[in-house]
Formats: sequence, structure tokens, C-alpha cells
Amino acid sequence: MSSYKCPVCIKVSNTPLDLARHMIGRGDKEHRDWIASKGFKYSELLTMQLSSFGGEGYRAISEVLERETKVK
Amino acid sequence: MSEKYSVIGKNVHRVDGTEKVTGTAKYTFDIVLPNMLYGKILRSPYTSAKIVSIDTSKAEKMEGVYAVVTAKDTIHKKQGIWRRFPELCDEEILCSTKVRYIGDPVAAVAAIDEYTAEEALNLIEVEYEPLPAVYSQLEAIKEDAPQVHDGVELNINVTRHIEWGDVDEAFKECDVIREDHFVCSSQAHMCMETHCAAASYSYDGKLTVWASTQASYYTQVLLAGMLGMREGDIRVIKPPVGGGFGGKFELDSAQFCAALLSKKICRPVRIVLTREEEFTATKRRTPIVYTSRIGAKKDGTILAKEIRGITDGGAYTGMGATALYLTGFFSSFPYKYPNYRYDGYRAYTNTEPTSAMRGFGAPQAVFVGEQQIDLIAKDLGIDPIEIRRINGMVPNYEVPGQAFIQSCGLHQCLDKIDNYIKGRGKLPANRGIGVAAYGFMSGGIFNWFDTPYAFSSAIVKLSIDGKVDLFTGACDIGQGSDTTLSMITAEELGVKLSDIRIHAADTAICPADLGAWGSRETLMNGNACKMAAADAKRQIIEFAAAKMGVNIVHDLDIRDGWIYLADRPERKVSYYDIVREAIRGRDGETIIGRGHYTPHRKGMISPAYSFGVQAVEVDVDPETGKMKLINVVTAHESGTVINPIGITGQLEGAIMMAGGYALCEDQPMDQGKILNPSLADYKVIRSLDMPKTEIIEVDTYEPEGPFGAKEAGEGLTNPTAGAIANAVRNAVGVTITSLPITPEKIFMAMQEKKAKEKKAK
Amino acid sequence: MIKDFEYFGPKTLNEALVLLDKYRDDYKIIAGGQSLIILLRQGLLQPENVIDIYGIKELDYIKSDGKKGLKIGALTTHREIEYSDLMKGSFKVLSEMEHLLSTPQTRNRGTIGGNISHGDPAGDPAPVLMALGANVKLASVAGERILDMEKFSVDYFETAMEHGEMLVEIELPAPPPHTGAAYTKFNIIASDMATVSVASCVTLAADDTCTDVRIALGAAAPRPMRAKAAEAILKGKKITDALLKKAGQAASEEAEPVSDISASEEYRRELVKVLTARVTKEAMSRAKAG
Amino acid sequence: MLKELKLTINGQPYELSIHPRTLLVEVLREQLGLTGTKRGCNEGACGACTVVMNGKSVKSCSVLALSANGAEITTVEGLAKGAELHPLQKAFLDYGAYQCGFCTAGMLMSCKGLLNMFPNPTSDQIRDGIDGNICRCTGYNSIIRAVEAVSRGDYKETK
Amino acid sequence: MQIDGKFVVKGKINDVWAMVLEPGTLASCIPGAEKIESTDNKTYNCLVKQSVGPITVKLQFVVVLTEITPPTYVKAVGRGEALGKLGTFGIDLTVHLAEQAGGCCEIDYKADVIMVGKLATFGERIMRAKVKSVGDQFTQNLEKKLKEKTGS
Repeated sequence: MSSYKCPVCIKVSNTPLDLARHMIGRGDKEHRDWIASKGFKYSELLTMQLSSFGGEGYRAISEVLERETKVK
Repeated sequence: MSEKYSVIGKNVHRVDGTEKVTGTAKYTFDIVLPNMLYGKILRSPYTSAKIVSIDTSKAEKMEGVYAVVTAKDTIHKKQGIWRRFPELCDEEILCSTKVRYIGDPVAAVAAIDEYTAEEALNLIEVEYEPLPAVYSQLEAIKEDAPQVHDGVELNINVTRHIEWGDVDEAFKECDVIREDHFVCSSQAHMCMETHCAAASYSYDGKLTVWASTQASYYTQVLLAGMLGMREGDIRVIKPPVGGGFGGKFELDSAQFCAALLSKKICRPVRIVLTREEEFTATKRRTPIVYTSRIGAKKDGTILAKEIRGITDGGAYTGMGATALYLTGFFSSFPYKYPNYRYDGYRAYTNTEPTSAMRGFGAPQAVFVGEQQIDLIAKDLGIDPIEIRRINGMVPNYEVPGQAFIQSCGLHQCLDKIDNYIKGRGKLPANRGIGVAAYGFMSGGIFNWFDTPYAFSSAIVKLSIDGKVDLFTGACDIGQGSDTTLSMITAEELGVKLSDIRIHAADTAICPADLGAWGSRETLMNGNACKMAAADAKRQIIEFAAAKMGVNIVHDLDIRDGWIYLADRPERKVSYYDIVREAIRGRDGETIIGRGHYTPHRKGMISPAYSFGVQAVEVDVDPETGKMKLINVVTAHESGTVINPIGITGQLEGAIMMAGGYALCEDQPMDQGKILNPSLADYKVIRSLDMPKTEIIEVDTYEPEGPFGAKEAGEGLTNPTAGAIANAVRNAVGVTITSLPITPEKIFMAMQEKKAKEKKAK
Repeated sequence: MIKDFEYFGPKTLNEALVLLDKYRDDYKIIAGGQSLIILLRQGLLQPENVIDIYGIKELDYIKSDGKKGLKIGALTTHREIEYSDLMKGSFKVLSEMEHLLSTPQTRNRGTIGGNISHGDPAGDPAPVLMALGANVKLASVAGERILDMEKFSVDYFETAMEHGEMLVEIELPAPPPHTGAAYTKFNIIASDMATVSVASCVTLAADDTCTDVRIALGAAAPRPMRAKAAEAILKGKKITDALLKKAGQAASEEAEPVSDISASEEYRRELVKVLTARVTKEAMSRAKAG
Repeated sequence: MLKELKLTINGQPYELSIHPRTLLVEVLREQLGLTGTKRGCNEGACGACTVVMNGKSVKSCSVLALSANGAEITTVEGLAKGAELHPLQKAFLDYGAYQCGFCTAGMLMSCKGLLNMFPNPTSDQIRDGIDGNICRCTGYNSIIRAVEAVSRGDYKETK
Repeated sequence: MQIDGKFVVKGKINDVWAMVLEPGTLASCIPGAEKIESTDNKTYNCLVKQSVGPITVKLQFVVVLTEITPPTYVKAVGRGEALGKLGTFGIDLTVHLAEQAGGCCEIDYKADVIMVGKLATFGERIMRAKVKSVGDQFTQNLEKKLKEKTGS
């Protein structure tokens, strides 16, 4: 089973979606900066999360995480 | 000795009853000390502004003014109740450089009387430079929103996530999914006694504070931190308190300013907040905006719930972050959601800070959850009681990774309410009954305050005549913990209630206790008191066993003043005689029993949960939308009932408060200014509007609680708003998703519904 | 905090009027004080002189004027009116209105004269008095004058009373036979101020034709107001539910409500519409019964 | 300038000198130390300061003390006769008609005023009679039960 | 609380613009204005007396024109207090002018008024109603004034 390691802290998740949730959820500067470095606006993701379902905010980030943070 | 208990379960006069009905109870509000001065606090008129300068010279020169304090007189610390997280300790109380809401304190004055103090406030010149401000949580998290606290970008104060199961997969298997949006408003605690404190700093460096508080231990510790004093040099005494409801366990401006002023001049200073300050500059219930999705199978089994909430935190953290935590947890109550996800965010805004209030995030969660359960039941064509039966929690249920529920009488409560509703038969037009189920905790396990003490402790000291002094840090703020704890102690020790004299919440003589919040006193402090009584009892019985010369196989017990052999009750000696002899026999050493309680291995939230179901009948005027509460029937279980009158009182009082939250209590704002900071404009339920109430007690026994008892105060505020919303839907067919449910909202929704129906034709 | 003032407690009307004249520039009259003391404490009023007229016993009365009308002294408390035996027939509405006014303590202490002199457009007595066609008697050292209740209230907290004048009596004319009156107020909490209130007084002929109707609205404009367009719809006709509905609509249009925290302007208009029809219907059924 | 004020409080005559701005509640609490009477809102809305004046309940925060000149006033301290509690007080104890107790004095005095008007009030009269008093704890119904018990004659007043 | 409205006057937009910004015009239009002085072209010191029934308050405040786009748009921010420590007072005002056919000019304004302190606690109900009526009166006065000056 593959896992995904948070690019800025020690958190390891089983799915990129869970890691996305962690990254948006922590919301501190390090996590936000990483999100911004991938071309996302944190507040937009958050607003998307709060106002709609289907986890659009998470999904957008999780695609990047899937590519970049997978560890064996 | 046929009945199980001698004291517990009996209707007794409260131990503080006669002093309260005769007006002889001395509240902090009544305290007058020799040489005392009267304090007043100057507060910010701006929602957000830089403090350019404060000139207190004119005020200081005024005749009758003895001291003026500003941030300059402090040690520049910030306080907060989540001490484990220093970044969340964000409140200076006396602002040094920036004010963050209308009501933020900037200076305080001590003068010969209140008139002089108030006039002196007018002489303090503060130059402000107004800054941009933000007033709602949804605005606050925008990229370009003004920052309430420097360095906290997007104004995100705290986040919280709870998850179990596989929510996304589960939704795929659902036959019906609902998504709804809800808005929960604010509410004022509206304690009858406003926040007040009297502080007396002596020349020898010791400080005594009388405070209208619901946690004298927190006041002591937080004051020590803010004043740079040792905890042991501060004594906080809690006289009778005129209500708390969650609004009085943080260090407040009255306590801090009175202490600071007193420390400056070594004279007693009393500060009583005005009703307006109480409304605008204390704390309030947390407003929350929710989006909630729930999915079920055709047979009514709920497979998944996903809920998101963003709370308006106001200007500071305080204890408010806990509401974010608890609303997420209680959104899963009281059902067995196999898959659950909660995302919560708390945003700072330039408004009065929000914090704990009776129910602490749960009434909001239940308003949302119980409406959605009714709505999905309707979609599925299932009876509202039935869907609750299908999914309701049961004894020995584990909330995955969160909590372990031992006793749970939810299903019995559902049966009782079902019977009641069926008994009502067909209702007249525009009448409806709505139900809501709920569960609540008996004290929090979390220790964000970072106390090294046990959560609750008690000491029992016996006099030579067998009379008992009970020392506990528990705070009776009107809910009756002094009586409940005295009853538990009397029962355990086998003496009469009148043999007990309780000394509570004086930090110098009582062991520490985290205070009255999260419905913790009965279970947590009850356990500590029971243990302390048992400890004293053991010492007496040891002596009695020797004295009576009984065979070692016999077990001794005490009841109604007699020490007797458990299996041969006719062999007995007088408790009162034995105590005298035991003390004499122990070289005159006082008999002291100690007890302490901290929950261990009980999950992350609470050691026990109580449950109930409430049915509210309403009548709606179809032409104006005006709704009247007719009757509220509550089936409730709280384990063994210690004090039946107390529970009835808690229940009826909760309906007044939670019914008010549903109907009329609100703190509307315009650009951060509360528009109704007076009792003429802030509406609460009065006697003419109070519905009839019925309580159906369901028997359960909580193994973790003292004599099987658990929570019976806060949980009762949870169901009412949701039940009322459901009742309105059943009466006139409209769903109101935002609080309060005003006649205007009902009327407008009915108009909309009519228009839609017309269109459909 | 109340700013200190000179206090005068005249015991007779004459003494009071002399004081009003003497301190013409800066005084405030206090009767029961149920509204005034709040303003004093908030510092919004800081009079140099307070003239406390509560002790003027000669202004505390309710009496029949001999022609089946009533005269009520300005210092009669709400409580006295609420329980007075003279509140019969179409005057019963006064007692009913007083029962709805604020709380028992306020009714025990507050006076009807003080209430209407305060000029709060949401006050309860004014619309009822207007519907009943009351006049008020004002007195000053210069003499007395009588004013139609309708002209007494001018604007928010403003009355037609001039400096040096005080309200001394309310006169209620004898109602014609087959007259009925009713009052209703809408609020969320029972003892609260009105969100909107409506008083209606209907006189019917033997054949049930409406020969006279007076409808007055509270909290629906800067002053208590007559709903004259609504009245015009009903007058001279046999009142039907359809007509009542039309009258409600007319009242709703002629009202001048504002939005505030209790209700929006639109909702207030809806309330005027519904309550006007309802209360007029009730007044009509009382007229029939009477 | 100070003014003279004569009052009879709980049967005891007093002569005082006060500022005209002084409210009755301030005289009771601050000058005479009768702190049983509370102040909850200072704006005539909560009823915690209710006392009985010349037989009727009034809010003592909404009465200028000078306006009460010559009045007979009963406060909560005057309700019991020595060590013997008033029937209302006994009923409040039995029915748990108080919790934090801050509104209790005012509530009792409203009930006393009510009993002066109607010695045997109905439930509706009781509800109306205490509508001027906010109680944030009990939800009123226990208070109503207590007064009903007094109304029924369950408690005899000792003469 | 929000007050807004629009009205049309006869006159060229430039003339109307000049008049609106003249302190004298404003002073004579604000009901109860006792003094309005312009210290520079952007700052106005105002003293306004208002009463609601028996209550009279004097509001002393400074209005600063923060954004000016002649002759179509002006934004003004006012901050001040009610004398006697009765409270503070703030107003954010935006005015749009638009040329209309027939030599007319439309004036569209929005004001956001906020009061804090005792003044506000006197009763939101009353203050709100009062502010609205003052706003209405101001509009009427301004309209009248402009019509007088432009001779429409």
C-alpha cells in the first residue's frame, strides 16, 4: 500500500485526499505556502470547501499530492 | 432501610435555599469592603483601531479618583484558557496597541464611587486610528480581508477535523442524499448577575478576589499569569453566583481590572459590569454556518454524514475554540453514523468574542442534525421516530476513535415520546409537533488548560460531633452543585444532609477543580466527593470494627447515623459516638477523607453521556407567521437522579433558554456593533410566553458516575431549537434553516411556498 | 449615571403649573417615570430641574362625565384603568389594552398621561384613544386648551404640548349605540413593545351598515396614526370579509413603517394588513353584541 | 443639593438626606444596606429590583427615591416574620422555585404584590403577575407551582 | 444602517458637482447643521444638532473626501462623536453623478451610518427611524437647493 507524506510536516496519509484534507485543515503558514507554490489560492479552496460538497477544494490539491508526495 | 438510598433521589431543600429566599445570600455584586473603591472600565468604541496614545492625566487629577490603569501598568502578557497552545493565548484584556472589537478594554479607573469613576472615564483621552475591520466569518477567510491578529493570515484561528469510515465510498451506496445549509445565530448568556469582582491586594503582597465566576481555579491561575504573581499568593473566593451558563469561566475584564487597580494602590476595588457591557463586552454563543450532507439507504439506515462548519470566533480565542471541537463531535450525535466527516474552521472577526455557552456547540449541531434527519425521513417516507430508532445510539456503543458510550437510554426515551405523540391524536390545523433527539457529555476529558491537578478533588473533615465539612472546588452557579455534592457525600457517609456543611470554590481552602462547565460537576466532582466520603468512612469503620469486636468476615456500613453489620443490621453503634471516640483514639487527629477524580481510558471527549428526546408542540398563525410554544415534553435519562427538583429546574430552565435561542434571542449586528445591547431590545422568554413542560424520567445507571449519576444540565438545551424547527415544518410545511425562527421568517417562507404552489398549478 | 438636578414635588396642579412657568427653559416633568428614568440614566436627558407631578392627587381619577363619556385624570395609573369598573361597553377595550401594556410593575407605577406624553409611537394607549375619539386637555398658567388626540402626537417622542404646558385629562366621548372597539398588538414576547398595533372602533346602524369607523395604528409611523383610507373603504357599507381585506390593504399602504431589528418595513405592512382586518372584525362583532 | 426623604421600610421609619438623582434601589442597597433587593439591568426591564410600595409591586430602579417620600415599602428582608418564613418563601423552597437566586427577591416581591391584589390567584393571574421578572434559570414553571400552592392555602401565614 | 436614494435635478453635471462640494450648500442642506467649514478642499469640520423628541444631541465630526473623480464620483468618510460622551458616530458616503438627457443630472447616493454608545442604546428602533428621516430631509433639501440654483 502506498502512502503520502506531507511535504512540510510529519503527517503521513494513506490517500492523497486525506493528505489534502490535512493540508487545508492545518492551514498554517507552511502548509499554505506550499499550496500557494502550486498555484492555488488557499482561501478559494477553503471557501469552495465550505460552500459546496464533493470536496472540490480537497480534490484539486489531492491531484497534485498524488503526483508529488507518494512514498513507497 | 428498605429504600436503596437515604438521601439520593429525595426532594430536598437546596443547601443554599433559605439564604436565597430571604435575600441574605451575599453575591459578589453585594460585597462592600471597608475602604473599598469602585471601578469602571473604558472600552473601545471602534471595531478595529490602532491606539495612538492614551492620556490619563486629567482623570488622575480628578477629585475622588485614586488610580487609573492602562496596558502600561500590566506585565504585557496575553491570556487564554487553552494554555497548551501559546499562540491561542491572544487576549491582553487591557489593550496596548490595538483594539479589536467594540468593547475591548483600554483603561480602568478606581474612584470613591461609581459616579466619580464614570465621570473620570470621560476624562481619559484616547487617540485612535481606525483600521479596516471584518465582521463575518465568511468574509474573514478571504484573501484580502483585514487581519484581526497580526500574523494570523486569513484570520483562521483554529481548525478541527474528525473522520471515521470511508465517507466518499459510503455516499456512493446511498439511495437518498441530502445537502442542506444552516445558519446558527449568536445568543447572550444574560446572567441575572452581570460579571463582577471585588479585589483586595494587601501590603504583604497577597491578593484576595471575590468573583462571580464558574471556575475560581481558572481565575486564580490566569490572574497569577497576567499579574506576574505566584498562584499561591492569590485567593479566589466564589460567593453565590447569579448565573453563569458558560459566560463566567474565563478571566474577565472585571476580575483583571479590579485586581490590577487594587494591586496599584493596596485598596479593595469592586467592579460591576453594566448590563450594556455584559451584552457587548463579555462573551457570547458561537454563531456557526454549516453545510451538511447526509445519505441513507431506502430502509432508513444512515450510511454517511459529512458536515462543514465555520464559526465566528469574534476577536479572541478564549475557550471558544472548544465550541468548534464540540460542534463537530455532537454533529454525530446521537446516531450510529458508520462513516462520518467533519471539517471545522474558526475565524477571527472584529466582533465581541464568542465562547462557551450552555451546550457549547451542541445546540447548533442538534439544530442542524435533527432538522436534516427529519428531512431525510420525509424524503424516504419514514416516520421521524422510526428513523431515529433505526439509527439511534445504544448502550456500549463506541463512536469510532472518539468516545465510548456505556449507559444510553435513547431508545426508551424514543418509546416514551412516541407514545406521547400518538396519545395527542390528530392536531388542529396549523399545529405541529416536532421532535429532536440529543445526547450530551458529563464533563470534558480534554486538558487544554494544562492543569497538573486532578480534574476534581474533594476533602471531607469530620468534627468531633460527627458533623461534616466538605471542601470542594466545584462551583455552584445556581445549578445546584453544592446541594448535589452534599447529597452524594451524605449518602456515602451515611449521615443526614443537614450534617454536611459545604465550603466550595475558595481556592485557599478547597482543592482545585476545573469548575462548572461541560456538565462536569455531578459526575466528576461527585466522584471525588464520594471518594473523599468513602475515605473518611473507611477510617471510622476501621475504628468501629475494632470497637465492636466483629468477626473479620463481616462488612460494616453506615446509614442514617448508624454503623452496622451489612448482613446483620440489628448489630449497630451510633456513628456520632464512634466519630468522637475515633478521634480521641487516634491521638486527637482530625479525621480527613480525600478523593480525586480524573477520567482515564474513557475516550477523547467525556467519561459518560446522557440522552433524551424532546417533543415540542407549536401553533402557527398562518396569516402572520407568529408561532406560539404550546407544550414541551422531554423524555430524559441522566442515570441515577440525585436531586429530582434540581433536574426539573434544569430542564425547565433549559427550555426557557433554548426556546429563546429558537424564537427570539439574537444579537444582530451592524458593522460589528451589537444593535440590541439592552434588555428592552434583547428579548428573552418571560412567564407569559413559557410553554407548559412535562418531563418523563427514564431510568438508567451509569457505571462511571457517582451512584450511577451523570449529566443533567447542559444537554437539555440541545434539542429545543431543532424540535421547534421540525414542529414548524409539521404545522405549516416550511423549513426554516436559520436561527432565530422569527415570525417574519416563517411568514416569508410561507409566502414563498404559496407562490411556488401557485406556479406549479 | 444620572446627572443631578433640582427636584420639585408639587402637590397641586396649580403649584405644578407655576413651576413649569418658572423653569420654562429647562425642566422635565416626571410622572410614573417608567420611560423617563431610563433616558436620564443613559445621560440622554440632563435637565436642570425635574418636576415630579406624581403626588398631584387631584389628577388621579376616572369618572363618568354624566353623558356616558369618561374623564380620566392624567395621573391615573395603568393598573387603575385595567381594573376600573367604569371600563364597560366599548370602553372595555381600554382595560384590555392596559392589560397588554408592559409588565405589572410598570402598570402599577406608570400613568396614562405619562405614557402618551412620552410620545413613543409604539405606545399602547394612543391608538386606542384615537380610535375612541378621545380629546386631551392641556393646562398651563395661561389656561387650558383641548386637543384632538390625533393632533397630540406629532413625531417620534414629540407631542403638541408646548413648554409650560402639561397634560391633565383625557376625555372620552360617549359612544353611540351599537359601537364596539378592539385592540390588538403584535409582538414576539408578550410584555414587549408593539411591533405593530391596531385599534379599531366600529359603529353600526340597525341594519348593520357601518355608520362610523375609526382605525388607528401604532408603531407603523413616526406617530400613532389614523388609517383614514381604510376607514373610507368601510364607512357607509355593510362590512364583509372582502371589504375588511381591502381595508387592511389600504391601511398597509397608508402606513409609514420603517425597518428595524424587530421587523422589516415589508413585514410591518403585512402585519398592518392582517391586524387591521382582524381587529376591525372583532370590533364589529362587539358592536353587534352591544 | 441634598434633600430630605422620609420612608417606612419593612415597618421601620427612616429619615435620610439624599441627592435628588438617587433612585429608590440605591437608597435601599447602598444607604441602608438592604442588599437582598438586586439590580439586574438598571433599565426597568428585568424586575430583580422589585419591591412592594404602598401595597403594589414596583421596580425600584425606575422610581426616584424622592418620589417615594412618605411611602411604605416592603423588601425581601421584610417578608419573613423573625425566624418564621413567609408562605411564599416556604413554597419557593419546597418547589425549588429558584436556582441562582439573583432574581428571587424581586420575584418574591412581585408575587407578594400579586397576592395583595388577588389573595387566591389563578395560574393565568400568576403568569401575568410575574411577567415583569426575568428568571434565567428556572423557566418560571416551578415558581408558578409554588405560588399556586400558596394560593391553594397549602401554607398558612403565622399571625 | 444604510440610507440610499437617487433624484434628478436640472443642470449640467459640472455645475451640480461644484455645488455639491461647496460647504455652504451642504451646510444648508443637512438638517440641524450649525457649522460646516472646509479646512482644505477635502476636509470638512461639521457640527450638527439633532433632536428626537426631548433628546438633543450635538454631533461633531470631520468629513474627509477620500476619493474624488470629478464630476461623477465622490466618496466621503465621516468620523466624530456626540458631545457629552454620548457615543461615536461614523458615516461612509458615496455619491454618483450621471449626466442625463435634457440637461439633467442624476444624483445617486448611498450612506452607511454607524453609531456606538449611549446614543445607539437609546433604541435602535428610534435611531434608525430618525436617521432615515434625516436622510430623507437632506435629500429633499439638497434637491430643492440644487433646483433653486440651477433654476429648474
